[in-house]
Order: sequence, then structure tokens, then C-alpha cells
Amino acid sequence: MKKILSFTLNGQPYEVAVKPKTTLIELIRDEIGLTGPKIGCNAGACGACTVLIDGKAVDSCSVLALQVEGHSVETVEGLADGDKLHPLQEAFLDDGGYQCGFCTPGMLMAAKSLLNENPDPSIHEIRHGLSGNLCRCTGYVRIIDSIHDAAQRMKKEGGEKS
Amino acid sequence: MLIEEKFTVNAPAKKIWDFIINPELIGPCVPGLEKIDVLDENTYETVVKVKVGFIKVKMKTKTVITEKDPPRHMKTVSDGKDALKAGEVHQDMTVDIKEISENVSEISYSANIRITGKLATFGEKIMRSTTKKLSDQFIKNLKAKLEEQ
Amino acid sequence: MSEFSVIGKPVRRIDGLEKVTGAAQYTTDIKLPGMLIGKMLRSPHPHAKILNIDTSAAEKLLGVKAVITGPRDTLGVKYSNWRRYPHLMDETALAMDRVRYIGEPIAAVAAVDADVAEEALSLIEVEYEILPAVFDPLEAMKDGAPQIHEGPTVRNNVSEARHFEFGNVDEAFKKCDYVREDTFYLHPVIHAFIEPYNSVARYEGDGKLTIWTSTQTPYYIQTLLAMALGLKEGNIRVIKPHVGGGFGGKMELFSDQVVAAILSMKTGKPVKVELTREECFEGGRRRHPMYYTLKTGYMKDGTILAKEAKLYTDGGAYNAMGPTSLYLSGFFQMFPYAIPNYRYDGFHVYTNKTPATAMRGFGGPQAEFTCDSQIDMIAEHLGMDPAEIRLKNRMKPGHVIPGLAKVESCGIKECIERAMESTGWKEKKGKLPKGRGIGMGCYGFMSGGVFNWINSPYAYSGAMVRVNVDGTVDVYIGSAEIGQGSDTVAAQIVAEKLGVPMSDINVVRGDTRTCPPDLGAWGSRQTLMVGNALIMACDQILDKLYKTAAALMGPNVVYDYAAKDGRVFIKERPERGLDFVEVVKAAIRADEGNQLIGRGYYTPHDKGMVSPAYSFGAQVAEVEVDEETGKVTLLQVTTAHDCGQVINELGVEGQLEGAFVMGQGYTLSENLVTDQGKILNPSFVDYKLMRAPDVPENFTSLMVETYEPEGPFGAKEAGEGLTNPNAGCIANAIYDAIGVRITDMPITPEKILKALDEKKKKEAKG
Amino acid sequence: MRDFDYIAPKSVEETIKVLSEYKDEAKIIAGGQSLLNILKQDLMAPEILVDIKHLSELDYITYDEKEGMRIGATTTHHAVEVSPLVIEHYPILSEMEHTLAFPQTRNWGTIGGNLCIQDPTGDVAPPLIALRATVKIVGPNGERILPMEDFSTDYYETVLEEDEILAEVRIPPMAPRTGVAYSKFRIVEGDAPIVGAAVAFTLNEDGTCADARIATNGTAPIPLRIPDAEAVFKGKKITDELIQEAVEVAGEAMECIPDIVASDEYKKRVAKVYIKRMARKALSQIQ
Repeated sequence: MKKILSFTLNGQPYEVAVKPKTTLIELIRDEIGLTGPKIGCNAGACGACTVLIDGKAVDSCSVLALQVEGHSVETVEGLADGDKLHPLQEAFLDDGGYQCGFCTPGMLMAAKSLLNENPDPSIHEIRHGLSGNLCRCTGYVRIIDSIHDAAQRMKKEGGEKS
Repeated sequence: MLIEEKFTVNAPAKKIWDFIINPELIGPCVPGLEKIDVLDENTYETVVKVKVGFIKVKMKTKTVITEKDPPRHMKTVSDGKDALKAGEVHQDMTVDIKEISENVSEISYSANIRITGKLATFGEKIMRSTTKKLSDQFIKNLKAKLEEQ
Repeated sequence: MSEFSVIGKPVRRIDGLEKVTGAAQYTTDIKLPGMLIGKMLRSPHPHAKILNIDTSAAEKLLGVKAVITGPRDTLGVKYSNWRRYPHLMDETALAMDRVRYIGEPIAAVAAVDADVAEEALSLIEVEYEILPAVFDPLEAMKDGAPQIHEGPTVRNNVSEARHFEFGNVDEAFKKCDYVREDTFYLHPVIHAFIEPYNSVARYEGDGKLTIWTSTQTPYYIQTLLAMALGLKEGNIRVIKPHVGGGFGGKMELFSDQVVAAILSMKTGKPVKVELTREECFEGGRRRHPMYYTLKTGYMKDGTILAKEAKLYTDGGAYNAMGPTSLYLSGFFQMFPYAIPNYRYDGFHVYTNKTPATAMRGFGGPQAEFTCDSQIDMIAEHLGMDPAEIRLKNRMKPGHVIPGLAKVESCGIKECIERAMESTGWKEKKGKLPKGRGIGMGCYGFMSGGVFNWINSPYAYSGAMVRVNVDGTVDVYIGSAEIGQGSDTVAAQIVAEKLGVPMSDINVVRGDTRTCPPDLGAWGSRQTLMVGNALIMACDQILDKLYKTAAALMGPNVVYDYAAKDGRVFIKERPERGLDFVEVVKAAIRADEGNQLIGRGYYTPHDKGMVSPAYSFGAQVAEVEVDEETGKVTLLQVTTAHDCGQVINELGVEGQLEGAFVMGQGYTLSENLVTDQGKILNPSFVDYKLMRAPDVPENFTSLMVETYEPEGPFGAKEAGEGLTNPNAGCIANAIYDAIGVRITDMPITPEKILKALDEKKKKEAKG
Repeated sequence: MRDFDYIAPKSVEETIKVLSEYKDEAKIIAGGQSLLNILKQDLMAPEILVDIKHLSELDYITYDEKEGMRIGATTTHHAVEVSPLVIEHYPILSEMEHTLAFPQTRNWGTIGGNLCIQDPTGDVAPPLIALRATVKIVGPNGERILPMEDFSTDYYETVLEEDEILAEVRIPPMAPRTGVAYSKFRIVEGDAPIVGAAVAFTLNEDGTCADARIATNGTAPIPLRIPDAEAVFKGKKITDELIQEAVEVAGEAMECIPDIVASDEYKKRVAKVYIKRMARKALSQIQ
């Protein structure tokens, strides 16, 4: 039997009826229709489905949809501010932080979670912060560089604003 | 997965043979046995319920004795299916009994076990330990039964 | 200083924006109105006869729209990429009367949702007669072993044997000062692309079908699907949306594609078939395990005179691309060395396991591991520096392998020297503290496989370029972007040729209805082959534009023209020219409004049996080995790669890094473990891929640029070659660190400890 | 995944009530980071999931000079990892959490859920055993307190009855002159441990060993506390020789299970290496 779930997705409030066994990724992709987050392993091992819950990276395949009751969820679709790309997106474009792009939505969200908590991470911290995201194409090097670059851009942007 | 065990029992070979060849006697030594149906002299069906970690398995198995050389050697082939479709178990087992002295025999068995389905993959880590545990339990029961009389 | 505007310049990829915003559409993202979900029932047995399939209960389940089985609902056509060699075609979409590996598809259902489809699968009753199975190629070749396939060309499970030989091997061995022979074992690994196999098929009626699918080879899917379904090739439209990685694992027709199509034909609705990760392991493909014996004869000065390689490959239940992996594993044994006498015998053996196929490196990783390991053993025996012996025996530009290959450009010398220099090889080799070591691996790789197994009458690559009146350019290519960046390279080549900005290029790809046929993404062929096709197409356009410009400017002499930076101008007098758009408009008007189109194609001619060009490279790794646990840590890795002219530097670096890390996993952690044909680690939880923290912190890629006459702008491959030297390179570094050599892959900490124990035992004995 | 019903009780009390009602048809879900994988494989088929993830009454970290630390069962790994209280009083716990699985797992998974799944390679139990932690279990008949090492009974099994939940982890204050270390062996970083070891020493003022604790993961069906090895140190000055002796004793207690990654002999050998290394590390923190 379906149950009612209220939560926020990319800033928009949602009220949906879901089956108890529906996972968060199934809700986002199949019911709501946002296909940014991907299913790579459906076992919490590849991170392609990474979304933010209350600002923190979580594997959306490993969370029941009903468990996000009252929480705020953010997917890659919520990363850019209208037409203005997030510095992470800009850096991924400039530094070659993606190839096939299938892991990218999860990678970006894992990176955002990392930067939310640690705006100026070391390379070591970035590597460690990506341990939950598999990428078979890039060998990670350029992803790590992109995130480091994004942090620098954000610092600069922040500096310009204040 | 190959399981090989060798142990001694304080009983003569003939006594052991009569015991293991009789499903009604050997059956209760199998940990978790719920039911046993003897179909004919060489065929019987069992229902065994075991817990493999958090997985509850209810295995319905048909065993056929394919070789008999009393009181020394026997071979069986078993095919089992889990009621919840977690997997199947196929087992080829060889049992050899060697009388070491008048009242002491050595039983050695080797079981080649093939597990299919989820039981084989997800349960791989646990299966080995569980199988070993069940096997130890079985040996303990068997020895107790054979030596008690 | 290069004269290029776009080639070799840092440009953003053309698929970037959609990929970083989550807008990029993959097959898995496609949802059509009325779409059904298809699922496949797979064999739990490694080898069994199918006596009966009862689908009646499944058909009665509410929500089930179709249930299909091989004998009842398919044509039972055996298909594979081996259209030219039908005796190698051995696989059907669904089992006909027998299953040969655990995971082989037997039946399929289409239902309103995944839950119903899965329930329906559980209601299908299959009656099997279990057959004896065999899992090891050496066992499978023995008399009396279970026969996995019948047929006149299969004997003792050997489906294909490869032999080639040149020089006088036996004589050469006699002349050698030393001969050594070693046997190696290479283990199975999987492609592990992150996007699982999946397809959406929509039957349009009248024999017309559209299929969206995650593939490296849309054209193969089109032709083979036509064969499997009994439809006309041209009536099948294959659309390849973005693809979440392939690495060789998506270059064949797979059951999901055929089954989705048949289910759609049966139900009249679009059907999506998506494999779970577990199914990708069990019903997918893997890299070939091999027993590889290598005999090498050499002189006191380190000159290698002869080699003999013999290998038995565990092909799994079907040929897949095995016969080519087999061939190439013998071929790449020679690279990058000039071997004057060589004999190779390889055997592709069926086993009751998941079929093995092409995987990044295509036989190369296995070959180079044995080659690099053994050459270090030889160097040690002779007291030579491993780099020196490599340099001594290296190939040189213009090298000819009799009957097999001609190597034009070859930068292996520069690669070795630069890798040595960059890593401080001379200061480190043999001089690092105990527990630390440095090792080298070298390779050469094809830059565009010349294999036409599919028997395509078309050129290997085709291209069409259309310049619109406003100067924007539509580029139609049939090559397959699967993440490697080939669409961007294509756009760069056109932008460079026509002298227009990248932002004016629109690439139309991934649709067999609109794009020229192309053999697809394998064998590192796209940059070279599509690149050449594009150059031909652009040259046709430029020819028209130059004539138009000449007519417009009316110079009194016949000049050569050029196009660059949005202008068409006289080569010798760049200041004299016209705006590109102006010339385009005039050219179209002059041709009565006919579209300004150039068409190009490329098929290699007279380029040997394997490839029109070869890339080269050298790699050096520095490792630390924990002698108490056997764990290997990579401290520093440097690769010097000769890819000819670099077209996209960021792309090349990304390919090199990705290839290395894949090789790192191959060497140290990945292993597809089976027990009696059952894969024991079919998940990303238990199959150990390298993760971000495992990558060496210090990774340097050096690009050694040569000019390859056969390549577009002189370019060669960069995506695959570097997968090959990693295992040998790391093994050599481990040997340098602790003096133990592992010849049995993967190199696990446990094997290292065991070898250390044995070494200590031996030393104690004296 | 099979269908199930779902309930999110509003309190611990209500949770117990629901569990008492449904008994073995119910299964508790907290972060679900392991449980969902098991459910997806259809290896378990509960009628109802009882969600305690959102229970704020179980989400806390407190510290008291006398009583020590209390960590509520639904506290996430991440909260433990970054808690200033944890970092100040039991830095080893923060370190352990920092390398537990992936950031995603730590952000949603809970310390209680991890302990209850009882994966024998789990990271959490060994350092807690070394820190002499206890667990509070709540059921229909009230609470019971157990030493951490008595909580697990077998592979994926604990002492919890069907109507009980793990409510809290308690860690006593660290005695002066105490050092604690934990580390694990993995082939791939971010991966689950193959084996791991935690060692704690408390020294007397004269430098002799007042107390030792040794616990390992991946070496038995349950997290293994090894009292015989601990006893080697009691009252003695800790030397490398003594450590080696304890390591050998510890090896005797292990019943490693071979798997596709490593043999039992290898696991035992590496676990012994880690005990040695952690012993030295723990000691170095005091000396």
C-alpha cells in the first residue's frame, strides 16, 4: 500500500504517494522523472546515484524514499543556478573531469557535499572524499583536479563577493 | 566447494554401515532436519531448515544412493531446492569406512557441493563457515548416536 | 610552434554541458509512452540440456504481455560479429535446447512493470538435464572432456587455433647464447562500465524497428539485429544515445537488444530491457584468462633473436571476440621490439563460463605482462639495465613484421628515454631502499583495427560534412562516442580543416538512419579512421570553396588557397581573402542552391593484417611493498606515450590516466572469481575496482609527438595502448623492491607473502 | 525486492510495541545501508519495516566526566566522525569512522545499524571493545546493559530478541595513561576491511601494564576480543618481545574463514601484524 511522502527536491516541495519498497533513486527517476542521478550498481557501491540529503552526499539507491520525509534532497539538476553553472560544473568542463559522463552527476554531488563541509580541501582529502564514487573512464585524476580547481574558483568568487 | 572430513568412531564398520544406510537413523543426525520421506531403498527426500546468517533456508532435497559396497563405501547424489528460491544445492558425496581396530573405525567423506543462485553469491562468505558448522554438528550427532549404544 | 588553430589546443568537449548538468540522455533514461519492461530468465546451470520450458503460469499472471522462449519465438539464428566466418558464429539470443554457462538467457517476459516481470520469471518452469561441465581450458582440451559445442570445426573444445611464424625460429634458437621459457597465468576481469547493458525497442509495424541501445557499434547492431529478426537492415534504426562506457564489452549484439525487439514486435509496445549489475557480470562478457608460455632466445649482449609463444585461452561458452583476442595476444607479444624470428600458436578453448571478449587492450594486456616480465628476467640474467635491453631491441620507424605489419612512425626510443629521465630511473633502479622498487613496461598498440569480421561492404568509416549558408557546419559520422571523446576530436578536425570555430560545428551521430555506416568504437580506430574520412569530406568542400573564392577574387595568377579563422584566403598572401560565410553563400548560389556537402570515407589499404599505424609508449612505476602484509602501494607512475600528433591534449591525458588505473586494477585487485562456473563476486561490492584514494598521487603523462603519415594531421591512438604495460611494469617494480616475481595474475598481497616466504626458505638453505 | 509494509514509530516506546506485535515478521531499518542490499536480493522477506532512522531521541552524542560518552543508536557515522566531543575524548573513534566505508554510507548509515547488522568485518566493534564500551538494549521488559564484546553471537547475528532494539553505546572515560589504536587491512581503499585490529593499553605509573584490550575484526564470525592475549601484558612492562608473545597467543584464538579475497592463514597472519602494529602505536601514545 502506498504512503504519502512530503519532502523538498531541488528547492521544490513535493507530496507524493509511494510504495514502501520504493527507493529514493526510483522515486526521483521513475516517478518524478529527473534522470540526472544514475543507477550503476543498485548496491551502494558505485555512487552514480549520489544525491544530497540536507546537504550531505547519500547513495539514493540505498535509502527508502519514505525515509526522506521532511528532508531536503538535491540532485545534479539543482546544481546550476538557472543558466549559471556551478563552479564545480565549470571546473569539470575545463579540466576534463568526465568522459562517458555516467558517473558525473553522482561525482558532482559527492564533490559538492565535500566542499559544503570543507571548502578548501587538500588533494588527499578530495581523493578520500570520492571513495564512494566509481569512475571507470578517467582514472579519477582529472576529477580530483577539477574539484580542487572548483574549490579555488569558489574561494575567489567568495572573495569577490565580500 | 569441496568438504573433506575424516574422523573416528568407536564402533565397528558393520554397525556404522547399517546406521548410515538407514535414512530413519541417519536423518535425525542432520542439523535442522524437519522431515524425511523414504521413497525406496536407495532414494529419500528430506526437508531441512537452516539459518545461514540472516538467510533462512528451507531446503527440500532428494538424495539417491548411487553406489553401495557394504560396509566400506557408498556414494550419493543429492539435489536440493530452497522453498524461497534463494538457490539450489547439488551434492556428490563419497563415504568410506575403514576399520582401524575391532571397535574403532575411521569414516572419511568428501562432498563436492555446488550451490546456485543468491545463496552462492551473497552467501559465499557465510556459506563456508555455515557448511563447516553444520558438518561439525552432523559428525557430533553421528558419533553420539553410534557410540551411545 | 604548431600552426594549428584547434588541433592540439585545450578545447572543451562538445558533450560537456549536457553531461555536467545531468541533461545528457542515456538509454537508461529513455521512457516512452506505454513502455513495457522486459526481463530475462537465466540459466542456473553451467551446462544442461533444456528438456522443457513451461511458460503457462507466467503468461496467466496479470500484467504480463508476452513471454518468449528461444525455440518458440525466435528464429534461432546464430549470430555474432563473425559474419565473414560463419563457422565462428555460435550464439543465439535465447537458448535453443541447451545452456552452456550460468547466466545464459533462456526466456524473457514483457510486463507492465519490473515487479510483475520478475514475478513472471519466477513462474517459468524449466526442466533441465544437467550435463557434465568443464571450466578450465586445459581440462576442456583433454580427450573425454564434456563437449560444449558440436560442429565440424570444433575439436576437443578448441574453436579456433591461430598460428603465425616468420624467420627461422628453430635455427635461431640454436644460435642463441641462452634460451629461457616461462609460463604465466592471466586471470579474468570484467569491463565494469558503469552504465549496465540496456535497450529500448519500438516496433513500428511493417518490418520497421527503432532501437535505442548502449553500444559501441551501432552499425553491427543494425546488421546483426536484421539477421536475428529476419528484417531488412535499412528498416532497423539503431540510435545510440550517450553511452556510459564500453571498453570492448559493448561491441557485439546482445540478448537484451534482440529480446527487447522481439518483445516489442509481439506486444506492439515499446519495451525496455535493462540488465542489473549482477546480470552484467553473469550474462555479460569478460577479458580472457590465458595460460601463456613464452620462450625467448637471446645473446650475451641482450639481443633477442627469437621468440616462441604458445597460449591457451579460456574463451567461455561462446566465441564472442575471442578469436581476435587470441590473434592479437600473439601479435602484441612482438611489440615494441624488433623480433627477427617468431612463432606463435594460440588456442581458443570453450569452457562452461561466461564468454570472454575484447576488452581495452584486446589481447595486449596479457601479452605485454608476459613480455615485460620475461624481458626483465633476461636483463637480470645478463646483468643489464632493463631499460637498456628494451632500447637495444626496440622497433624503429619503418619496421616491417613479415606478412603482418608495417610500422611507419615509432617513438618508442623517445618514450623510454623520457620516462627514464622524468622518473630518475638511473638514480633509482636497483638503488632504492629495500621494500621500494622501480619497474618499466613498454608497449605498442594498433591505431585502428583493420578487421572486417562483420563483412561490411561499406568503408570502415564514413563521414558527411554539410556547410550551411550561415557558415555553421553539420558533421554526420557513424562512429561511436562512448566517453572517449571521439565526437569532440571529429569536431576539432572539421573546425581545423574548414577554419571555423568549434562553436559552429554540430555533430550528428549515433543514429544509423542519418549517419554513415562505421565499424564503431573498437581497436582504437576512431580518431584515425573517422578523422581521415572527415578530412576527405572537408577537402571536397574546400575544393568548391577555393574555386568559388578564386572566381570571386579573380587573381591574375593561379594561387593555392587556405581556410583558417573564418576566412578563405590566398595561401601565399594571407591578407588577400574573403569571409568564409561569404564564400559559402556564393558557392551554394553558384551551384543552383544545391547543398554544400562533402563526403568522405576511409578504408586502410596495404597496411598489413592488423592496423594502419601503431602507437607506442613506456611506463615507469615506483612501488612500495609492505613486507609483512604483501600490500603494494604505487608511489609514482610516469607514462610517455607516442600518439603522433595530439589532437585533444586533455582528452589524451584523460585516456592515459583512465587506461593506467584500469591496468592497476587488473594487476592488483580485480578478479572475476568463479566456482564451478558460478561467479562468486558479481557486484561492485565484491568485485574490487580501484577507487579514487588508490590512484597514485603522483601520475605524470608525457606526450611524445611523432608524425604518422597515415593519421589525420599525423595522429594515432591514445585510448587503449596504455592498458597493456601496467601489469608487467608493476610486477617488475615489485621484483625490484623485494626480489620476488609473481607470474600468476593478479598480484595479490597473499601471493607476494607466499613468494617472500619461499624466497626466505631458499636463502636459508643457501 | 518483495513488498513490505512500513511504519515509522514516533518513539522508542512505540517501536518496542510494534516489534512486540509483529515479532519476527518485522525488521528494523535505521540507515539501511546494508539492510537494503539484503532486501534487494530477496534474501530476507519481512512483512513490515520499522523505521527508527528519524528517532531524534536516539540521535545524540553526550559526554560526562564521570560516566563517559553516550552515543544514541541512530547517530550517523558522520556525526561521530566530526563530533568535537568524540575528537576530544576518543579520537580513535573519529579516526575509525573517517575510514568506514564511503562518505555516502557514513552520511546516512548509523552506528547502531552497523553494529546490529553484525558483519564480522565491521569497523565499529573492535575499537569500541578496546574502549570498554557497553551497549544499552531496550525491550518490553526495560533495559539491559551488555559489554560490547557480548553483543554479537554469530555471522550477522546478535543477542537482540525480536522485540528489542539497540538504543545506545556507552563508553567509559579513558583512564589516564591510556593509548588506543585501530587500523584495518584492505587491498582497495574505501573497501570493507579484510581484517582489522584494535589495541588499548593503560599503564600504571611505573610504566607497567595495568590493563590491555585487544579486539579484531574479520578473524571470526564475530568481533573477537582476545582476553588470553590481553593477559600476556598484565602487570608487565610492555616490550616488543611481549607484544610478539601476545600476538602469537592472539593468533590461536582466531578462526578466520577463507573467502574469495584471502585464505584463512593469510587473514590470520595479517591480523597478527595489525595487532602488533596497533600495540606499538597504542603504546607510543602513552610513552
